[in-house]
Amino acid sequence: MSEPLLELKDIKMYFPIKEKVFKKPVNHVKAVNGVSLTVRQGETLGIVGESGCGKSTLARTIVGLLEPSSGDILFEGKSILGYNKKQMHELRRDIQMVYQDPYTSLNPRMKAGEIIAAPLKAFKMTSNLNERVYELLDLVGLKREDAEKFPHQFSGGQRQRIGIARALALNPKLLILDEPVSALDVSVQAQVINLLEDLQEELGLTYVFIAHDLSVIKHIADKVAVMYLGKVMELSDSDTLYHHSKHPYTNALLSAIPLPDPEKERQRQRIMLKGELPSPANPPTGCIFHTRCPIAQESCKQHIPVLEEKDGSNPNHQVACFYPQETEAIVSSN
Amino acid sequence: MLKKKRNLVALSILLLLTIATITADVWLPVSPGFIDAAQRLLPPSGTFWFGTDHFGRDVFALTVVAARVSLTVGFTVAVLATILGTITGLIAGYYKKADFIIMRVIDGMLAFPSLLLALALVAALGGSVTNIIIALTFSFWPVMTRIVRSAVLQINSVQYIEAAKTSGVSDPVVISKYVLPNVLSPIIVQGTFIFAKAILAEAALSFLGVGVDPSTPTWGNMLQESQIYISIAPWISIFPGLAIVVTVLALNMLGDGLRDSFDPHARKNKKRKQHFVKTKIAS
Amino acid sequence: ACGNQEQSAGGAGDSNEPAGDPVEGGTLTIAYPSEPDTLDWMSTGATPTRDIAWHIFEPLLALDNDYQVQPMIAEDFTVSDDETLYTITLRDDVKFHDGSDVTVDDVIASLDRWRTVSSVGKESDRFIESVTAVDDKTIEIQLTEVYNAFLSDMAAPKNALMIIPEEIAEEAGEQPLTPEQLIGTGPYQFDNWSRGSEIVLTKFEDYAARDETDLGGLTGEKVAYFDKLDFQIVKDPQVAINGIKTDLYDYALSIPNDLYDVVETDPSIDPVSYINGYSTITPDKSEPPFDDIKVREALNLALDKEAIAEATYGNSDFYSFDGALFDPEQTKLYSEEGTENYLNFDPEQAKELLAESDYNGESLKIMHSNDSETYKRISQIMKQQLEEVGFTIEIVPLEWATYLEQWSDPANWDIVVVGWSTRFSPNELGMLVNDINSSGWYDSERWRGLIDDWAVASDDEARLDILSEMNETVWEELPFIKVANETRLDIKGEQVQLEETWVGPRFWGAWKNQ
Amino acid sequence: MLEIKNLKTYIDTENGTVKAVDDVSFQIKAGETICIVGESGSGKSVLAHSIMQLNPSPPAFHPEGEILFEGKNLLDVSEKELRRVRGNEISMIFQDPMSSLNPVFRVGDQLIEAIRSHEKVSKKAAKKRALELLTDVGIPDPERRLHDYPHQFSGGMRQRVLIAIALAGRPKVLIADEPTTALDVTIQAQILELMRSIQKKYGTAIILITHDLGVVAQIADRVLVMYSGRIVEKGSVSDIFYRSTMPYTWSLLRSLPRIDSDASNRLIPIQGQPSNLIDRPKGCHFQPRCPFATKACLEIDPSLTERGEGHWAACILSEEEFFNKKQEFEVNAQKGAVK
Amino acid sequence: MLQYTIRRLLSIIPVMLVVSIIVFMIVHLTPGNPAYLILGEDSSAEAVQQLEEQLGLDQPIVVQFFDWVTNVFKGDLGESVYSSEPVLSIILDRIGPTFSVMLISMIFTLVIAIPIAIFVVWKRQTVLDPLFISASLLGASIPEFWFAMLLVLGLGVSIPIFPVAGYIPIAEGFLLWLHHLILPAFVLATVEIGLISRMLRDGMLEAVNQDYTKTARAKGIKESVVLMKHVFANALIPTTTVIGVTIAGLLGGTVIIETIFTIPGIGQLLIDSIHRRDYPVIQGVVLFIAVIYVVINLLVDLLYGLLDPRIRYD
Ligand SMILES: Nc1ncnc2c1ncn2[C@@H]1O[C@H](COP(=O)(O)OP(=O)(O)OP(=O)(O)O)[C@@H](O)[C@H]1O
Ligand SMILES: Nc1ncnc2c1ncn2[C@@H]1O[C@H](COP(=O)(O)OP(=O)(O)OP(=O)(O)O)[C@@H](O)[C@H]1O
Ligand SMILES: [Mg+2]
Ligand SMILES: [Mg+2]
Repeated sequence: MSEPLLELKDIKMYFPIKEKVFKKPVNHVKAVNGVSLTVRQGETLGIVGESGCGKSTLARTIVGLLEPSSGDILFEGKSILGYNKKQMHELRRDIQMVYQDPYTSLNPRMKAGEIIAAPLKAFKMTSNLNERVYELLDLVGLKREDAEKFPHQFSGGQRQRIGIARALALNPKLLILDEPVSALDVSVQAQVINLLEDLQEELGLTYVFIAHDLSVIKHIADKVAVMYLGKVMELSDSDTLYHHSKHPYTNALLSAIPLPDPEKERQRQRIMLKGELPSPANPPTGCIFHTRCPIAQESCKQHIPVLEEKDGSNPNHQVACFYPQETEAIVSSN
Repeated sequence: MLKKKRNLVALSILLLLTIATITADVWLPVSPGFIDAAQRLLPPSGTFWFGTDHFGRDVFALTVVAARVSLTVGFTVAVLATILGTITGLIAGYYKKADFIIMRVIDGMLAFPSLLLALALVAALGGSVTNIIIALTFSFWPVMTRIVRSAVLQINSVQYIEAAKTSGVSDPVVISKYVLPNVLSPIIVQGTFIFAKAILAEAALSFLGVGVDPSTPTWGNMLQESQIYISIAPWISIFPGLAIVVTVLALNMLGDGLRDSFDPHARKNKKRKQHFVKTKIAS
Repeated sequence: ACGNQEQSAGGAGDSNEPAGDPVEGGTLTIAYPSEPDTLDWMSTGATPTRDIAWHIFEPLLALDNDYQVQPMIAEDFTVSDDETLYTITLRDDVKFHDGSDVTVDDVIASLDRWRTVSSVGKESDRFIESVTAVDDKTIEIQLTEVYNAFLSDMAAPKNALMIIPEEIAEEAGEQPLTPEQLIGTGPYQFDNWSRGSEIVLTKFEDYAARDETDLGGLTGEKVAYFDKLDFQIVKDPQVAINGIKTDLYDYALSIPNDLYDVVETDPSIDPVSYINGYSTITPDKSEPPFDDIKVREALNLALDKEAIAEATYGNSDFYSFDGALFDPEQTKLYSEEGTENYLNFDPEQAKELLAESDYNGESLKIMHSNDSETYKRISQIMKQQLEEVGFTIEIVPLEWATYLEQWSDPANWDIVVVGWSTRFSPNELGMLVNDINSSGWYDSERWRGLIDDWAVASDDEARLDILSEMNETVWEELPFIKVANETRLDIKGEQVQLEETWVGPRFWGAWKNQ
Repeated sequence: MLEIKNLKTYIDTENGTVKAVDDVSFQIKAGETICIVGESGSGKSVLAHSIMQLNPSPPAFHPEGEILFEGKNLLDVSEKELRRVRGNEISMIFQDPMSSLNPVFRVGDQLIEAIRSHEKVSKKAAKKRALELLTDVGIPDPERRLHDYPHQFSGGMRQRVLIAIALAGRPKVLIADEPTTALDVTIQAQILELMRSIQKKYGTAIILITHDLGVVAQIADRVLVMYSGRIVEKGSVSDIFYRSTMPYTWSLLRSLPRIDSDASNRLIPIQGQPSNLIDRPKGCHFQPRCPFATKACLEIDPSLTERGEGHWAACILSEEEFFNKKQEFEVNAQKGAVK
Repeated sequence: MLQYTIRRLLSIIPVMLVVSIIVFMIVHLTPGNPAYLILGEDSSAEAVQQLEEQLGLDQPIVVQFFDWVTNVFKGDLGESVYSSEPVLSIILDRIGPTFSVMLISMIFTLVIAIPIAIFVVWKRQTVLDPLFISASLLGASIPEFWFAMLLVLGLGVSIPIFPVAGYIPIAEGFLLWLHHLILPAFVLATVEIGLISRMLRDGMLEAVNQDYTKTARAKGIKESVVLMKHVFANALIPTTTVIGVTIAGLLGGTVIIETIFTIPGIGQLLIDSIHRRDYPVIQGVVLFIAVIYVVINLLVDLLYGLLDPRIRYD
């Protein structure tokens, strides 16, 4: 097993709820509330979870756009939080991010070539700049002429490729992908996923891949973390998770995935979650999921379950639940 | 197409005016300031297209020459206020820490009647074009700051700015290459607006007796001096008045055009953008 | 109209004889173009102060319609044979607006204040030895030497010797009177002053009029027909005209002459005109180039006063060319002699003179206060004319407050354009009288000698000689250059009946027909 | 109940006329659910808007076609009549729940407005009905929620409010344009469940537009596949999923990552660029991207032909040819390995 | 909300301080001196000096500034150099007319601008729209004193419907008051009508394409109601901002109108005091304007909360 590249240690990210400068925060949005994860060299960590559960926040924390309220981030064994401006700048070579929205993440007034060249210029790697840009375009399957086009002249999938080329420009070790395909139409989505897989193979990249779509995650991730309200509920390698998920939330998620197959789909049993997603400003006491959990007990309201392995057989499968239970695998092994 | 034609018309008007006023000394038959009491208050005629004023000066020549100061004031004020306002606005919008201080100063400036400044400067240093420009710049600058700042705040959290930051692009570059080009549209619109307002403000200052030295013709002081003749010799005020109106209209048209032409794909982009952004409008 | 000079606005005077029987009551609303700083007629010579204040205050002596000194608060006055002792008796029944009677103490206190705060009073002060109350109706003023201008000084309508209660005179000292201190003896009393908006005077019911009929000018019988005089501050002449047309105002002052045609053709408006002094061009004589009389001569020769006047005043009914120091109407002060240089206009000679001088085309500053359209215009035309003979000119229009400050330093200017309102004695000739520091730095033995002569001149004839000499001095030494006599244009609604006098806006004896 | 005949919706733009909907026909019966799928920009939303006459016009116009609702052509009826139909007979849920509620008005007021725009009822009665509707769509504590503003609602709740608004007039047809795209799967499931129960209760016909083939599989009776402003295939849900005879539909299905199969196969995207609705390719519009394209495809613009009971496809290939090509392609794909 | 308001009000202090320093500097560094002005051209140097002492102008400027600031904190703005009236009462006397003109002109502006904007948005695809834009620009590009003159000549003199000048306090009769304010208010309004109707139009055009507007239409509501209710309500935020800035701007910017219509307002007061170098009054007026400005902006911000429930301050 390869070395851990990125380690998150009990990351918390609280946003004070305040409107104006003078105000003392009354409360906090606990967007990320104690997340510990490890990503190894060359693997893909998938993160899934409900909208607003803190996935993007976590990603932004990793790339240094946000300073976590507490916790530590180790990259190649070194804590990066105390980094000064210069060290941070150096770190950016190694950690890059690809954004969800292929349109808004590209400056509409810069040509594709300029966009891709920007990080190179920022690191003064300007020798052979053009060559490098062409090489990158080539790598993501775009043509040289494309360097002269503006973002709006590309299709969604192509734009996302530009974003990926930009992220790859500095030869990063780690790529954070925040819902890189959610905005794309299924056929385009397929293009991008293929590209990412090829690149990982060729360049040995490490991915943190955030998505709503569990099918996509299943397809691309080696390891999956399921988040709910700022916490990781279940963490496991991908196969195990899709076949032997234990957390009631994961179970509900999996059961809610509509399958593109009318016959199977119409026979399925779903776990319907009751209630609404609680506010991250006032998360429920005890197990944060108890308000919607179909199997919640009285004790779940008082005690907070920790993320730990429940099944001796698989040390890579951790669950934060007092009553883990495996549901019928939705993925028939055929 | 129609729009393009409009821009062309606006541009030609302004160019024509600029060229006419710059070269006025060459082609005007008489020196525009030439006082000839015998020709006082003549109505428009073949010789004097716009009539003559109380000094017997040719109103046409004066109107043309007056464009010099008026356009200079308008242009300089617009450029200065735009540059200063853009710089302060960018800084305030981009750096949260600087925001409070800059905005309090700007609020103070905004709350400060520009008239007082103009009066003070003119009182202290005389009604020179420079002083008028300084006073007007001070009064238009904070407005520009506010506008730029609000545009920057809106764009700050847009992903391509974050993307640039995470790519290691330095702040000055982010500000100049990512933020600025994307807030240019309100800047251009406001800039042309300032140009127009400055021309009017110069006129207003002249009206209050603190404008440019009366021996230098400007549209403003022409209007001011002519106001008592409004009922007996309306032409003295109508023509500079019209000149202001036409210039301002042309400028605004040009400003709109400039904004559109700056981003030739504005319409298309906008649609696409909306399409993708929609799902992200959170509460 | 009474004694209007011939040049006065053609025909305007004829229509302005009061018509019909006086009507009592009502309010007269006056559009006044600028707000006075104070209504203390003694401490300032400013026209706005004067125009309003003389309805409230009265001087001991005053000028009548023929510019003759007549008693006002005084019952009568006599001058001793050696011409140094002045005895003045007071009228019995004169009351202040606060109800108290006017006593000798009030008069002496007012005189004392006048001697310290009034520019004219200060001039007289040099000659006053003592002021004593002989009895409660009589005072005696002993002069140190013969000073023949003393009576006209006391009667001067500028920085006037107005009579105020003793306490107020002492309390105010050198400071201008505050609104509460505006207690006079005039036919109207101060009621209220909304700054920036209006000054309201009301009829003083206990007013003790003199017995004789109205003598014109500022003395004689005064009758207040109106209950109220409302001086509204209306800065814009166009507004004033519109206001008269629509009956918003009854009377408006200082209408631009160019609008005379508008006024004349409108039956609802009557023009009123009277002399208003003249504008002057004053070089700074303490420094080059104008310390050189040749350059000053060149200046005078370069100026085409007729062209200046035409472009400045427009309608030729409103100006007249006259180089004298006083107005032709002021018969006892008027002499044409010695003004031959006045209309000399010879650019060629000016050029020659300039060439002979040390002036080398350096830029000269014409300074003027920007609140006057007249100065503005004169400066501009002057610039054109001067540049034609080889001067280089820069015009510096300044706001009044700044102007006042700049004015006292010769470094700030080379020429100022400034107007002189009608003066009533050589002692009032502003910058020619006071110390050389405030005269455009006119330092002339000859002129000072003439002022001294004036003080002791024994009779009218001698005075006229001195005046001719003064004219000559002024036109030879060129301390300043007069442009032309100005006539001021006021307008009134047709229903307003008043008598035109040289004084200008004087609203006792005026009434409004229904 | 609703029949669309040869509908064309064109939109004038500076760059030319966008043929957003180009000769589309279909019909829907009471109680039926039709899903419309197709790539982004293929005209699905414009079609939906056309039915409601909500496309801004100009620039949109209908050079041809009929929208027959209960015998009346909605393209011809008066503005007033149209308003009666809107919301009352046919109602619509828009693509985005987050922005489809007016942020400055209370949820209750927006709902009551919808009720009162069709029924002359008192405010009180309307409020009562609003409460019922909110209860119907499963919003807890509706009494209190009436007074909230949209931003105080979660995405799922907003979507349900929109459904409540759409149901206020007890419409006969409900058009839902990607109602769940912005929601995560658990909430999506709740919403679909709700729509189904309403359909059962009122016999509403539902037109659902979605990208998510899983949703289609779950809910649709019949499916319309759109490409480049046209319907390229329509049929029952199993026709489309199992017996598709249109290369576009087939490619679309193939490009999905399947959660229900374990093979981490490489995904198979559709090659080429999405079609341009202004300047469309010659012949079959899909031809430049079609793996089975032949010379003939360049010439012929195929129209819908019947492939089975209610199953229509627009392709020159016959069912058999298509099947062969498919086989051949898969074999090639396997052979040619990864490229 | 209350807390927020208090906090915002407290933020007046830094703004005030900035304004105070600027105004004090400007006022005292400007040449000219009230003592000189009061005593006139012929005054003696001693008298001037004495008066300066009396007015405290002989002190170093820093001392003067601190004296003044201390007094301001005590609520004392000083007295006019000329009339010795307390500055505050002078300002309060003058604020009535200015507020009246502002109020009426704001009413004009809104009453005219809003229907115009709605109408233009309604007819957005027709020539009316570009026509309107040109007209609104025209309104904003006419020099106001010129326009005022023309209006007065037309509607005051030729067809005497309105008084040509003057101000009557509302206490002397509402109709009289109103009658005198119509022309000046209208002149002020023309400029603002152009600006505000255009802002509103832009905001509405933005809102008109939003999904919630479609939702409203899909309910079967009349287009006019859709525009006037749903679209309009959503265009109010930027418009309110502009109105706020405009009102604040009007305070210092009515001078010309006040001059032409002889309205004894704050603008006149300011310009007169500047000409007279009445330092305490100038400082007082500027400070007063600044306070009003901050308060108006606060009100605008609070109004945001009402106009858009998503904006909350607590
Ligand atoms: N800058 C911020 N200030 C305050 N709250 C924030 C901020 N950024 C995020 N949040 C809140 O933190 C929570 C988590 O947000 P985040 O964007 O990480 O969610 P997410 O899991 O990425 O959701 P989605 O799937 O919708 O992208 C949300 O409640 C969000 O409102
Ligand atoms: N008002 C308009 N002006 C110009 N073009 C338009 C307009 N509205 C839609 N279009 C174009 O019409 C085409 C169809 O758009 P439509 O919104 O129906 O796509 P869609 O199938 O709903 O896509 P998505 O799945 O992304 O929602 C697109 O190319 C779009 O750009
Ligand atoms: Mg996210
Ligand atoms: Mg759509």
